[in-house]
Amino acid sequence: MTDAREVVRATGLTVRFGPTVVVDSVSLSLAAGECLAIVGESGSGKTLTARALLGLLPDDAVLSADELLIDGVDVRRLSEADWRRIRGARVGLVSQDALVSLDPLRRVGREVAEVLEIHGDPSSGDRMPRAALDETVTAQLGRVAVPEPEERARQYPHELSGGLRQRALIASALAGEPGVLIADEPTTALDVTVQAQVLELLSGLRDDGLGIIVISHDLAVVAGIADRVAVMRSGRIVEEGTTVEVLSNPRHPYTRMLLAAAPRLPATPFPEPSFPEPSFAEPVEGSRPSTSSGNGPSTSSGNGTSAGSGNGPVLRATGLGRDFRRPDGGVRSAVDDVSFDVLPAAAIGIVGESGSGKTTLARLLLGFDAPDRGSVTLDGQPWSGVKEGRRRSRRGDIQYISQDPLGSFDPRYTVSRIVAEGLRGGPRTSSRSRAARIRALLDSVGIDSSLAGRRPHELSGGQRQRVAIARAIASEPRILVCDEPVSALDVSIQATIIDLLAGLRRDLGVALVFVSHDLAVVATLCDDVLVMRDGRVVERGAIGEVFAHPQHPFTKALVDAVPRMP
Amino acid sequence: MRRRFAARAGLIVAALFLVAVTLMAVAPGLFTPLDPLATDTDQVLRPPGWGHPFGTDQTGRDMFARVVYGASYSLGVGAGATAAALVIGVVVGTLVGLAPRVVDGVAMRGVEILLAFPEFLIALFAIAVLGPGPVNVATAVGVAALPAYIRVARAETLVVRRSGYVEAARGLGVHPLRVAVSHVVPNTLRPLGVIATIGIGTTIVAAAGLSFLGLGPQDPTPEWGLLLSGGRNLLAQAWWVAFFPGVLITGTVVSATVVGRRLRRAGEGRRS
Amino acid sequence: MVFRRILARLAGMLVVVWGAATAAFLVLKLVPGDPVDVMLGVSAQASPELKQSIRVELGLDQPLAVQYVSYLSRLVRGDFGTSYQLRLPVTDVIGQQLGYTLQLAAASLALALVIALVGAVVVHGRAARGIVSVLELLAISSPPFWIGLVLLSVFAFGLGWFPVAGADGIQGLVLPAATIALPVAGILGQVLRTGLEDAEQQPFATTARARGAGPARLVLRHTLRHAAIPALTLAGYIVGSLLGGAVIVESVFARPGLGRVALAAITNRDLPVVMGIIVFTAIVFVLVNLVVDLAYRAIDPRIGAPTTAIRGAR
Amino acid sequence: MFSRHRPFRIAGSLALVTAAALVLAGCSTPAGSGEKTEGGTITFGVDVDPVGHLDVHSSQLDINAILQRPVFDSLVSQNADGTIVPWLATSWQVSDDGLQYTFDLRDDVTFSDGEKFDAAAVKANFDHIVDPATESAQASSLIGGEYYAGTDVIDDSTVRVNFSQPYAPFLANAASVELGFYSPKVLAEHADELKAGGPGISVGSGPFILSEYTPGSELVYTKNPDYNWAPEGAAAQGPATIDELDVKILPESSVRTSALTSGQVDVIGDTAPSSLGQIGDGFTVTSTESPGVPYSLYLNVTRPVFSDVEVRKAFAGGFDLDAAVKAVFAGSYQRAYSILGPTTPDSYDAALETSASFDADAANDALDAAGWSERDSDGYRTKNGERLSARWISYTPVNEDNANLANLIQDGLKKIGFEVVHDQLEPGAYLDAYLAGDYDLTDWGFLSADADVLRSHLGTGGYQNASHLSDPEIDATLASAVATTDASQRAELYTQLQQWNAENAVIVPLYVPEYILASSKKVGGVEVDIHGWPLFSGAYVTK
Repeated sequence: MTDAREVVRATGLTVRFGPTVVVDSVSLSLAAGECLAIVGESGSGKTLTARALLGLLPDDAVLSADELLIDGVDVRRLSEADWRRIRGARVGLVSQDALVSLDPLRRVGREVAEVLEIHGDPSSGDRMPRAALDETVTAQLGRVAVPEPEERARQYPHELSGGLRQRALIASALAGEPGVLIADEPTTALDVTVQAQVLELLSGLRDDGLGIIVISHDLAVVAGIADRVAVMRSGRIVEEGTTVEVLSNPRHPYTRMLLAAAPRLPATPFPEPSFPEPSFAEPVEGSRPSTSSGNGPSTSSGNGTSAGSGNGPVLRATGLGRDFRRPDGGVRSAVDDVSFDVLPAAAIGIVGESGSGKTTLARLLLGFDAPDRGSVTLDGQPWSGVKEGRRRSRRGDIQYISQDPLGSFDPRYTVSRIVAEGLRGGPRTSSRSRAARIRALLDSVGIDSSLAGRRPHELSGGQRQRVAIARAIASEPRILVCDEPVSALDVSIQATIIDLLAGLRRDLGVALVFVSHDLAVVATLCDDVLVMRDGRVVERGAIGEVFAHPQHPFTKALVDAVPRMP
Repeated sequence: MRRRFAARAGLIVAALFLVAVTLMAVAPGLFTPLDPLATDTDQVLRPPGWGHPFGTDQTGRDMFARVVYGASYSLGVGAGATAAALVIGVVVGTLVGLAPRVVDGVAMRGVEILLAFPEFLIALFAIAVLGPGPVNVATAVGVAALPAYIRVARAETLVVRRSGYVEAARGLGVHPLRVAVSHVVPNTLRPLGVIATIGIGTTIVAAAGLSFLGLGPQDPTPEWGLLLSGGRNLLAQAWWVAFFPGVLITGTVVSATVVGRRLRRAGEGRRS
Repeated sequence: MVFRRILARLAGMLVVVWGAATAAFLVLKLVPGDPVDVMLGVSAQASPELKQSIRVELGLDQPLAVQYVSYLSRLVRGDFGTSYQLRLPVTDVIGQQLGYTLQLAAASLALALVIALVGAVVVHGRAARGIVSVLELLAISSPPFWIGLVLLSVFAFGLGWFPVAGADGIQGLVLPAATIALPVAGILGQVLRTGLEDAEQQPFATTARARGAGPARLVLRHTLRHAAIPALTLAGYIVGSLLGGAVIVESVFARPGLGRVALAAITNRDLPVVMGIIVFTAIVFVLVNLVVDLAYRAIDPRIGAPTTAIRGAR
Repeated sequence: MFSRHRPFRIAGSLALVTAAALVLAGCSTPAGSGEKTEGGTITFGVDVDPVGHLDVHSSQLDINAILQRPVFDSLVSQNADGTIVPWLATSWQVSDDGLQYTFDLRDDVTFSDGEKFDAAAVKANFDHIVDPATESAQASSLIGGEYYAGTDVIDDSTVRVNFSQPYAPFLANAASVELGFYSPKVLAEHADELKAGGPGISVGSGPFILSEYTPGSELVYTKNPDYNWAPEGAAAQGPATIDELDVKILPESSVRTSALTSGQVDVIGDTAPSSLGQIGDGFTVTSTESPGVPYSLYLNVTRPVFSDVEVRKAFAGGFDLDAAVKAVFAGSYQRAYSILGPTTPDSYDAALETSASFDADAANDALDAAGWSERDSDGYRTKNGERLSARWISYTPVNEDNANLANLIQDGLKKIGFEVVHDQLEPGAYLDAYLAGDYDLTDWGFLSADADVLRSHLGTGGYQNASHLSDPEIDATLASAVATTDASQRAELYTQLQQWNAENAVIVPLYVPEYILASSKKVGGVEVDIHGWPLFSGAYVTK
């Protein structure tokens, strides 16, 4: 591959906004048939680097480079009109979410055809007649393995599934037959099983001679496809090398930190879980015999020393079901016949892809929504089906952490007021003891008390989630329901929040119900797992058992699709 | 940078203009010693100049004094009607937004019917019912503005009600009444306050429009719309009679809009 | 399913019209003063017998409920009653004047669209856009009657380019249409430009540019359609401005039309005409909403799609 | 009863000092620069659309009288100087007791739909006027109101109108368009559509035929080619010269003026005096003082404030009317001295022109003497703690000139400590207040070609007796005046009434409105009647 034609070459690539340098002397090179991954967290400058290669920097950005060649063309002094001849024809772009990256108001086929309308026939440069256009569009869609391409071309992006959409987006970028494809987080919006398929497609294209630059925040995702990896931080490339080198023998501390922080699904054999010996309780009625390890609802008990009262489950779900009316009038069961117990200080993960019903389940557990079938008990007392007025005093026992902490804060409130709202008894306690308690709470989640006067929009994402946690534990709950609490965060922040939650469980004996699409995150934190699909639990058991020996085909596919580091 | 400076200068000018007009409304004597009603048969239709910076009208009244004294009525109607519409709109809108779906549906159907009509036509129809007159003009423009406030208050209530923080408060076991008082109403009021700032301008224009059509206060009351109307037949001989009241109306509305938009941007910045 | 939705839609439209008709009826029954006195005029010397006979003839002696039922049943048959002042069926009154107002409204709308598009799409560069947005602000903030008077004194009295009044020909339409169009164009221009700028920030715009699309293609093939969606939500407001503006403009420019009829009916307490105009306005609103809905569907395929794929968790 | 209320606009006017433009009432406009041509079209801009009031027998609008004159003929015609000449009636006799008027009719007259004009047509029209279903106020009072006792057909060309009491104004009234004649066929077939009017409905025997009507916009008249029965002595005999008359509705006075100066229209009516400066020399302006009661303030003598004649006189003399009228009308209208206009036939008392004058000191003294000697904090006079204040009601819309005049009057009276609160009420509310007598003064003006108009203004229970005057002596004088056909005797009686009012200040006359007609030099031959209203039968377009 080293002797292949060089399609991108940049040295000393620098991007400034006024005096601020956001990309600092980046040098990279890409050969045809090679895949280079640029990895970094948000703000690392990776996306701007990619944009610079397309001449699509924001108006107020200033670009300088010692060398910048795209497909052999020096693009440093190109006019906008000249750039237009490069874009699409020599370099294509695939970005994150095809639902918004393809024009939602135009048919997929038109989007794929656009590059041909602009540049003409890739081989001759001639203007293409309509029939030839349609033919090429169909061929391009077929090339990225879109089934029934003619029909798909007539559909709108929202009418396609996420995977097909992303393929169509790739087809639209490739229709002009560019030598270079820049893929900016190409699989981030996708479910893990679909992600695997798209990565496979990209690998195939690379093998056919396309030069690909993949931008990602996720080392694991690029591990399977990239030949070389460049790690970016604060606008600089801190480490570059072959994928194997970088992942197995990281030299830069930042790379090491990234690797350490990334939650991983360990390779088989699964190591001992961090909490000893999950045990399943006796089955209760309404259980289904479809799962691998036992027939009943799983009851996991932690060994939390400070754990609260009794041996009975903190939370018990029995035969839960919730139906929604579809726009066409039909009925869809978002949650169907789900039963499980949560013992004190246990941590149970609920995994599934989008639309599997896991968030609806979380809302049912929290009593934000009422089940159509089945029931929830909290500490042995009925919880679902109870009037909100009678339930209110018990709400302190079960608390909620959402994916979007900012939305869960009143924008007018300060941090301390937000946390104060979570205190039991509200205004009755004396203000001095309240202030002390709030300080202690903030302290326990690692928020400096100097931030107590800030408002939510003045905090970083990680800080916000910490404040949300402080609020949730203010009432000393028995159980925390967390819905994708770390999905919106950078890997390094993710790790610290997961550590925080694990610490709370250990120190306070609070039980966790952890809803996530990310198997690796669940694996690091939980003892037991429920795998959901289409509203039903398809498999359950101890984490190690389920991930090491998945029984249900869906679980298998799910586990197989998780990108792994070598 | 230059653009930001221009925007900032615009904001300052607008704010100063509003302050000046408010002062005119409160203490017109500060601006002119002349009586807006005093006629002078020797000073008929004098063009702007020393002594009469905005000229005089057909009965020799000083146009500057009339415009200055007109601020109190025009601004009073604008602020009064907007405030009334805002208060009623918030109360009704919040209640409807928090009410069960059936009540909400019926109420919004009603509001929708009202919204079916252009604001200015509602004001006209209200005048048809109430009859012309200064107080009725204020009522009419207030009534005309009301549906929009109800709708926005309801929509904001629904947004806030479905927001993460109201759900979070619920999850914390906060009493619904407390949620309404400490979260829903304050967060609903903020955007409405901004809308109302701009709404004052709209109301002033609507009220002036009614006066212009002869449905509002009557001569000799100095009211901007009426002053403007008084000049419409004099355009060819005495442009100043219609021109200056128009400048004041436009200036006030532009200033209110500029300030209102700035407030909105500030609010948006805080929200996201 | 589709059939049911159409039925529900029609029912909703009828409810709005019925509500407006009922509100108009009730509210106008509250109007003080004897309509018969109003009908006969100020200096008429009509005998009480004559007044009573008119009252009977108009059904004004009937209980309110009876009047309401017969009012509704007449409405259903398309009979809006007879004007007190004009002595013509209200439908004729509206029908005769509708043409003028439609002509004015159409010209205003066309002019507003052109101005707004020029301001939003064609004008480029920061300084130019700054100036345009200031002009838009001025246009939005100026009372239409003042705009009318200023246009009139400059272009008709001053320069003599356009006739001062009347409903004759295109020339006579320019100033009145401009008066209504300017504020509408101001709002529309702002919304369009914001919509265009928002759409330009969207990922699909980046994608399109990455294909080599130039500014013209970007606007025409992509962003303009997106900007049209928020602009469409203004349709109700715009139609309102056109009708409300017609009242003032027809008065300032001495044009015949519905606005003049409405104003005269209000000052003269010509209740059947007032009610007729209210019901007519409601019908217009309902139709405009229907058209807007259809336009939404035409522009945005995502609306009304039977099943919507659910987006990823992130 | 003989009055016409002009609800919308009391005409502004002028007596232009420029000799070229000053045209005496009754003259036709001087010829333009070019020579007379046959055919062509004249456009005429007017202020109000008579929509809904097109029936000459029931309409009260001046504009309808102006616009229907080309279509409807009357029994007799009144010249601008007030004399009566034959028209559709060739001669007439009045019985000695004044109760019967017998007319001999022309036998060559046909309506434009081909119907013949005869005695039966006269009877059908007069019967229609008094039919309650017609809802006529104006025409039915012109025909004598309760004095009218029916019409008899003597033979085809002779008709007799009977009265229960002598009714002297009848002959003059018979000249009005309100007593004009519809084709009997129209009366029989379209009686309920007359108010809406239009081609085929507004059908008379006049020199023009209404051929198109677009409410709110325009009326088009085409020439009646068979017309051959113009009033005796009229300048234009036979069919009209022009083919078409186009009437444009242009409500704003500034708009009408500009339409004239820019050539959009040839003639405009009801021109605002304030716009005359704009019109300039290139146009012909005809200004005619209106006969009848000038624009006046009616003081309600039943109210405490105005029950004292001294207070009324102090009010009338307490403001500078000369200066006010001059300021408002730029010198173009004359202030009024009497409750009858100078051009009202056989009645005006010119002697009053020297009597009245503004005297603030006299007014102050009179008010002091009347007990209104204290002043309150606002500078107004008080008596027993009550402010000297009068409520003036006007009905909207108040035209701008009158509003300005009101301001000057209010401001002037304020200087002598007399508060005037001016309430401008919309018609319904005005009517309520008016009928309830809940006001101290109000302002009206009445056009009338006969002094009998005073009967409804000063007579007990008269409909326009806004002063609520009830004086048996006045009633008796009015009664003898309406029964007297002798011109000098009537003039004597009306002089008494005018002087009585000057001494008692019941009605305070303000100014004499004028009808101002302005026309381009491209047209000629437009004559005006006693009101100053245009007659187009002899009008022509110049080359």
